[in-house]
Amino acid sequence: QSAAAAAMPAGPKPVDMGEVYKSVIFYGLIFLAVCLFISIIGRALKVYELSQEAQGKTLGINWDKINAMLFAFALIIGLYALYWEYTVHGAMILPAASSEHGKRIDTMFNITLILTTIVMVITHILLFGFAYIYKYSPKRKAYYYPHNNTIEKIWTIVPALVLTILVLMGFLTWRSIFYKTVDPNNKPIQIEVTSEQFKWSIRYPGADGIVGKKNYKLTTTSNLLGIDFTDINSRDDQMADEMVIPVGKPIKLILNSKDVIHSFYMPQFRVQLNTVPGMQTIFEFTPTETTKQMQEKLNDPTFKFLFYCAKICGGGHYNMQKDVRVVSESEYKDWLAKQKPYLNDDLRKEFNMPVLAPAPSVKGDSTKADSAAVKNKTLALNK
Amino acid sequence: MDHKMIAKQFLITGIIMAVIAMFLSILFRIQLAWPDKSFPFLETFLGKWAEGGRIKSDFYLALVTIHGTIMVFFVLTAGLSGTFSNLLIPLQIGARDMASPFLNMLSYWFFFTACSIMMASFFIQTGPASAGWTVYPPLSALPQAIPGSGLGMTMWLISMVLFVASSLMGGINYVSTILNMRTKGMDLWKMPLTIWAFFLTAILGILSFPVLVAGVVLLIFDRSFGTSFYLSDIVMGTTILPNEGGSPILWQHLFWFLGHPEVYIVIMPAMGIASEVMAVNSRKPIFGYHAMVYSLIGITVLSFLVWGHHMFVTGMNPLLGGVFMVTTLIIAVPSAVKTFNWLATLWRGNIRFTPAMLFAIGLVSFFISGGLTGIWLGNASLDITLHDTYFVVAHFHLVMGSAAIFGMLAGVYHWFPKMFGRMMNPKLGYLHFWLTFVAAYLVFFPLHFLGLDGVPRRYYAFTEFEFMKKWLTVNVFVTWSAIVAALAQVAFLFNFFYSIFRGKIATQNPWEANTLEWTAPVEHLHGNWPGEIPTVYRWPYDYSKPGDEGDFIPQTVPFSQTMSSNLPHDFEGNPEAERIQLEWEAANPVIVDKV
Amino acid sequence: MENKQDIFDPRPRKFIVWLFVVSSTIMFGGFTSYYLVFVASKGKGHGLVLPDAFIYSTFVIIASSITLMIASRCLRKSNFKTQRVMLWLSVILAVVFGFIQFSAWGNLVKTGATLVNNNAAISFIYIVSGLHLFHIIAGVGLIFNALAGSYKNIPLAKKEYRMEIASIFWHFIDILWIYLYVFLLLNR
Amino acid sequence: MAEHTHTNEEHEHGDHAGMDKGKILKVAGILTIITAIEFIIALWAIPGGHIPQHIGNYIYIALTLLKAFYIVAYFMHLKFEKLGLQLVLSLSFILIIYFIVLMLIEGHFIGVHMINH
Ligand code: HEA
Ligand code: HEA
Ligand code: CUA
Ligand SMILES: [Cu+2]
Repeated sequence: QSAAAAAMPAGPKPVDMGEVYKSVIFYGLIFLAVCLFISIIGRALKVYELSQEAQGKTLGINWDKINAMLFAFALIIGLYALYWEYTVHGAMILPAASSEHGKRIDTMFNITLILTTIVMVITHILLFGFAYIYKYSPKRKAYYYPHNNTIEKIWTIVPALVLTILVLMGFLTWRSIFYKTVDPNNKPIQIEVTSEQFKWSIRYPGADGIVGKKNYKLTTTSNLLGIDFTDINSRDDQMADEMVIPVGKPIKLILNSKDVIHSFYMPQFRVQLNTVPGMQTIFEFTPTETTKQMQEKLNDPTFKFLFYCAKICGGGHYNMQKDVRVVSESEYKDWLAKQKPYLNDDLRKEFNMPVLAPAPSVKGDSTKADSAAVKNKTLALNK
Repeated sequence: MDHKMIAKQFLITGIIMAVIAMFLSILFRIQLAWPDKSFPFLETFLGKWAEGGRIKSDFYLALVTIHGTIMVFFVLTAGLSGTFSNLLIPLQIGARDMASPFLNMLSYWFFFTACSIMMASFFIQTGPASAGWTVYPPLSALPQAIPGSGLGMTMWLISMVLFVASSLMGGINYVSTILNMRTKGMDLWKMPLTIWAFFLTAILGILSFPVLVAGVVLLIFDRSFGTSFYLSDIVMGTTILPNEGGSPILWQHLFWFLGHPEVYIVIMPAMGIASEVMAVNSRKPIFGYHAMVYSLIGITVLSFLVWGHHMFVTGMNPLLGGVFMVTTLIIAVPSAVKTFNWLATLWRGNIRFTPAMLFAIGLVSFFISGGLTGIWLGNASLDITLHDTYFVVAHFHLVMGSAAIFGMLAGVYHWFPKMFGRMMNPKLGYLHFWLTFVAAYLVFFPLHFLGLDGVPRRYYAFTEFEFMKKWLTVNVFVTWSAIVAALAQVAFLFNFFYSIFRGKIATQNPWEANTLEWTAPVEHLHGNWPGEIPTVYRWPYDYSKPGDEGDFIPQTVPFSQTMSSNLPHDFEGNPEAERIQLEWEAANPVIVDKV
Repeated sequence: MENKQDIFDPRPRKFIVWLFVVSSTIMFGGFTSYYLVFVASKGKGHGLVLPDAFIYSTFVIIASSITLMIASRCLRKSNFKTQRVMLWLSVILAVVFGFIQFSAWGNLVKTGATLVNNNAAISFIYIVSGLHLFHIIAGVGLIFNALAGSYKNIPLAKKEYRMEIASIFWHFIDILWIYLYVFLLLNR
Repeated sequence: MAEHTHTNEEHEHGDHAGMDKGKILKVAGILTIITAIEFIIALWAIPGGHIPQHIGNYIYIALTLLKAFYIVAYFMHLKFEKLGLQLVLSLSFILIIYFIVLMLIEGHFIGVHMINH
């Protein structure tokens, strides 16, 4: 904190010296004092200028010069502050990406950072430099120079070329993220994440590797996600408290929301996609580092991956998080085996299924009965 | 009520709204800096919304929402466009008043009503709208989702419809006036850049605001009548809502189809003002006048093609994401042209640092910094991590909360003598500029790094996440800087209101500028000019023309009176005039020693 | 570009009406683009046979446009009597149009296609026809303005100006309705 | 001294070379030919399987656009208007097409990702 305050040129240090300082009156008085101070300075300047005038020197204080100096000063301090920000605050940002596509994004990030920093520095040197050099002087006349088409063309084309690079690279990166060809030998693991105010539910697909259908009309207190158990793929689905994923395997996130729009945000993996009611949104990524590896790399035993909500969704928006653990393939298998299935005895009853029947039942007449039940249910819910 | 009066009304209402919105930002900044302390004065101000001196989390969002709404719409759209278009369009093109003074007055009163309704929503039971200034449904559509989506949201929507009506009436009036009521000689290529900017801004408004109305009407029906335009498959807790078939993404399309042009609606007048102020105070013609106009036109057209860059990760088709990324990044080209032309205008100028000039230079600086972060966001793959983080907050505060505001302040300092017949105190102006300039950078620059660390925006407190705790000290620093910035505005407010009554009496052309408004008398007349409206002979940027002994030649001076400074280029397409000029030059060879 | 702004010049204000027409068009453009996306996402539109009343109302509004055109023509020939009759006739036709729209909504409701509907395309019909009706109200206002101009003793130029803005706006809402109707027919 | 102001008025397009009879016939001829090709495609090429349905559709759309261009340009006199107006109108036309295409793509995409149709 002191570093932050010390290196910044202006801005009072935060102080906490008890109740007095919190009172409105205290700050009001300080403010009045400052105003008084400023008005005294103002008076003094006025008196000074008047006295100068009285002595016949028509020019009082040369404000043009002062402002020009301030610009020069601002340039130097500003460039230093930029450097300071990049090194100090820049060191506090997210660690390098822990996913395959994230590495590409990071490359893009670095290129953009370098290009924009160059532009930023050059233009500011010119802007403040010109302001300093060409300050007003009664002896000089400005240079009448209304246009020059060659220069104009240069500074249209050069940025256009730079942007072409950015556009092309950005486009390729974007395409590689959202247009993935499925590798039949390395099928992604499906994980469904459902958001609601203000929590997340995670559903693993179970043995069949497919998360089953949902229908919001089936939502009840015992079936909070509205899973449609008439869909055979749903019956072995498992619930989980945290997201555990194996390293190096592609993960396909299937996102959905129950109430309002939320955003599934997992920045260490450079993943973000909104969860939209009534719609499925899909993001695929491959983690490249386990939590343990990250802890060692960052030398921080408390490090953990997280996902949380990034779209305004109500009063609890600021606290909608879940842990993510990236583990080895074998740990993942062990963990998965321990997760409970969604389908429990209550739900079986609700869906008119035999209690404790062997999970993947055969398609056949039972489905018919089930769908009839669903229909009844829907009607009941629709009132 | 003539246009000058309406301009003043817009300005003063805008300033009041700006002060309110600034105050709201300080309130929520306090919450962000000291999330676990209680401040009794908050309870004094906010009553039940801050029981025990701590702002409630729902109400935090209300503060942010109203702060954003007021700043974008009421301060920068109405306050900036409304003030300066009204003041300058008739004066700078040489018209007696707007095309329809009545519509103009109506426009102000609609705006006033919109402001009143927005402010009134603070005093209702469920509080003001709190779904963010973009009011995405379903959050904004369902009163169950957040208290602010009750009556408060209805008032927000009504206020918005009135506001749009006001902007449309204004914009339509501006366009018609500019196209039909220019004085003799004022062809399009002799208009000052301010007028070009207001003109294109108004067109932008006419073409994009109606779409917002369409969107808002559908949202009102979803909220109040139970239709399903934006709603589908919603379960609140365990209550199943009957709506089916709509899509919330469609609201986002309709909203951003306005919302993106809107951000250029707020920056373009500021750019126009900055161009004019920079030319006057550098005592130099604006560099590349035509290029400046074409880049404005380019921005106008492009701004309709990029709305999807706010939706890269909302579940929009990734194909469109690619398209929008390309169009978004192209906008940097006309912006680059503008930036470099401003720099070239300063080059070898003879710069007078009036407060207006300082703010114009500040605008360029902020526009570059903020625009460059726009390039990051425009890159769809980077936006995956940056979307809805503080990086976005930093971006738009630099480019809108600072650059556009600075344009507005530059305009106020520059045209204050025209509005009130008195001068503002320049020294307080310097103080105001330097404090605001430094403090605004200190407020908004560090926020980029919060965003790069994955800190989302619209978070009530950063206490629930371990990794965010390291930013707490930065937040304290930012809040203090914001308080300094806000206090710096006191210098402005004092200066403004004091100078209205007690400032130094202004001369007719205090900045020695060329444009037409400075040929009108200082005291306001109905109809602007006592006799005939002056005729215009030249472009507005003949500053420091070689061969002329002064350093400015107003637009109303005919070429026949400035033979020594005329350039061959001035006579293109007028052989008769060229012949006379050549004859004169042959007769006076000494004076004709031009660069 | 004359400096004769001190005498009455209708051009800038007529231009204002045109710009209103543009912005109104854009608003309906916004609505119809919502509809297009919605239909593309469902693969189906409102799926209704639109009530016949809409056909009648289309004829009524075309008729009112014609009466208004005649009114303009009469004004140019300084035949104020017929102009007034025609203007009143237009107002009556406008009211009839309104009634038919209401009855069309009644018919829709009877067939079960109510405003509150899980097919937003059906709700859409009410929204656009309703907002169009708002425009009709504004248009009637302008016609009354022209009527007042016709009765009042004001310069001919002003009478013509009032008549002209009423016509511009009225023909616009006429065309707008035809556009909406055809749009709804085509995008079932 | 004579007051010489210079105004950069656009050089007026002399006389608006309108449409003479020959030109009308020529344009009408072109339109007829295009229509004939369209008929051939619709009645013979597609049903006969000489070109696949979707390619046929695209050709059809392209030809219709061409036809629209001729009508707007010659019969509605756009060809003889000021360059500015031509640009503005063509630009708006292109933009509208851009929107419709984008919106249809997006609509279809949303449809595919809706959970309950
Ligand atoms: C005045 C307002 C204003 C202006 C002018 C801009 C300008 C730009 N904006 Fe910004 N923007 C906002 C206001 C504005 N924006 C607001 C309010 C939001 C958030 C809304 C919300 O969600 O609440 C937003 C959000 C926003 C997003 C969405 C972020 C997200 O939510 O994820 C994006 C993404 O593309 C973006 C991009 C851009 C770009 C590319 C520009 C460009 O126009 C910038 C161009 C300028 C330059 C590039 C600098 C000058 C150029 C040079 C010096 C030349 C050399 C440069 C290069 C070669 C690179 N903006
Ligand atoms: C013009 C626009 C504008 C301006 C000036 C500001 C000014 C400020 N803003 Fe604001 N802000 C927005 C537009 C703006 N903001 C928007 C659109 C949002 C998004 C809302 C949402 O999420 O829905 C937002 C959100 C937002 C957030 C994010 C909240 C969150 O996501 O949780 C924060 C946090 O710090 C913040 C802080 C500030 C501060 C400290 C100031 C200032 O106090 C800084 C200090 C003051 C100045 C630098 C000068 C101000 C001068 C004037 C206002 C001039 C008045 C003069 C005349 C009228 C002539 N703002
Ligand atoms: Cu959930 Cu924000
Ligand atoms: Cu944008």
